[in-house]
Amino acid sequence: MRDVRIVTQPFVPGALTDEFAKAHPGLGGVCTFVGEVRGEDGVEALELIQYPAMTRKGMEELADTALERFALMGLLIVHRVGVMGPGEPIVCVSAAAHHRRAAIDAVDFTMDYLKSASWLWKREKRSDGWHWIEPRAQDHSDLARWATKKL
Amino acid sequence: MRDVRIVTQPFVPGALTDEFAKAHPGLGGVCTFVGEVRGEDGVEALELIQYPAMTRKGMEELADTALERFALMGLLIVHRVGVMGPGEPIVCVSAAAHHRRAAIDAVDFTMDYLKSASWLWKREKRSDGWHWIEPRAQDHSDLARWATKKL
Amino acid sequence: MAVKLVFLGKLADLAGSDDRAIAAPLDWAGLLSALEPALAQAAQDDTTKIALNGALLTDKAALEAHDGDEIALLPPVSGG
Amino acid sequence: MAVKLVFLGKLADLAGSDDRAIAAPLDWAGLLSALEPALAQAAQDDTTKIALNGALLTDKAALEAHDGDEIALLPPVSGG
Repeated sequence: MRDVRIVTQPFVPGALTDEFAKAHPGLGGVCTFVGEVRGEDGVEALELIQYPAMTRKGMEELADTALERFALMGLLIVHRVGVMGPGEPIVCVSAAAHHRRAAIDAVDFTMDYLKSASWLWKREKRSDGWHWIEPRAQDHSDLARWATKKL
Repeated sequence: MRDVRIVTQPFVPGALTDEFAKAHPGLGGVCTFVGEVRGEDGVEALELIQYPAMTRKGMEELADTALERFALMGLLIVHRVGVMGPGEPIVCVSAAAHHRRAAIDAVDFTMDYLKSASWLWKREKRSDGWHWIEPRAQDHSDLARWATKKL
Repeated sequence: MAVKLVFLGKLADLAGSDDRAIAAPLDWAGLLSALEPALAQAAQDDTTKIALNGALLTDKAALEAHDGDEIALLPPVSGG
Repeated sequence: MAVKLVFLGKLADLAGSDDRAIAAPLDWAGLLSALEPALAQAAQDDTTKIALNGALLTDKAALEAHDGDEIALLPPVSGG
């Protein structure tokens, strides 16, 4: 089951992941990653801007790629957009599989692509106002792992 | 925060992981793996037997190792013992970290060790009665990954 | 008879709004001449992608937009 | 004046119970002679570990148990 949601309001990861696990009877394991807004470096708020014509479609294509590449029963991507504060969940990815390695690798893969190749633009609010966030070199090395790694 | 629990009753993973995440303000991400009893191959029930003098202590030592090896803020291990049925969660491991790679790797590492090196003995009930489960060769290759892999 | 231009990320700051309407039909030269110099320069930057109705253009110069189309100017993504 | 023997996994099936009490003090030879032949053979198997009060013995032959001690016979673990 592919379940991709872009949400504009706070979400509770545990409720989503329990529901996702229940939707896959016979599974061996579920791996989940939840990312939250870090409050470090004086960040007061974060804004993620989507482009509705592309953002959700891109995530659905990513989910399809992960479902093809790993032996998954299902993949859940929930991504928050809009303005959010420190401690609030931004993203929740869950992969259900018969075997744990597939579930863990699929989450690792999906997060690397979500964090670096999603059609999302980010800015942070600090005491002196809003600042756009530029792409990080780390993102590119994260993606490079999946081009060469044998799975 | 190290939180190791051996439980004899069913548990709800999402409730545990939401609570665990809340206990670590400032985190960047939480990775979680939940393993469930598979009903395949005609398995009607699974029993995990612990040895109270060693099982919990072994898991606490494993948690300490993971906390030292990865840049974690906290690690939660909840392991069910006793008799359980298909679809019931057996194990839940959550790692909270500032950065996602540490959280994902720590869960991968901890699960490999829990599945192969815990002081637990397992038997499965099929239509013809209970059968003890022998160790799998896969378990040893899982552990070998962590001896050589640079992290 | 208009094309909708959408500005993402910091390009919205540069444009002063998230979107605007300009006259159709529109090709690449027409788009550049319709934009303020700073926006036109940003549009030509290799790191800026152009999408027509949600589909990325592999060759910006091949842009052909008609009435009702939506053109997006996409600066580098900063990740989720 | 007893030592508690604990049998884990399939060794409990072999022993017919999870635990039993035997006379203290007890060394390795004494343990083997106190066990039925099948259990004694299992105890000597390289894959069977012996723990004294929750601590694994690196050398089974060095076993020295006294009144109140607990000896566990641990077959290979099958994982969580």
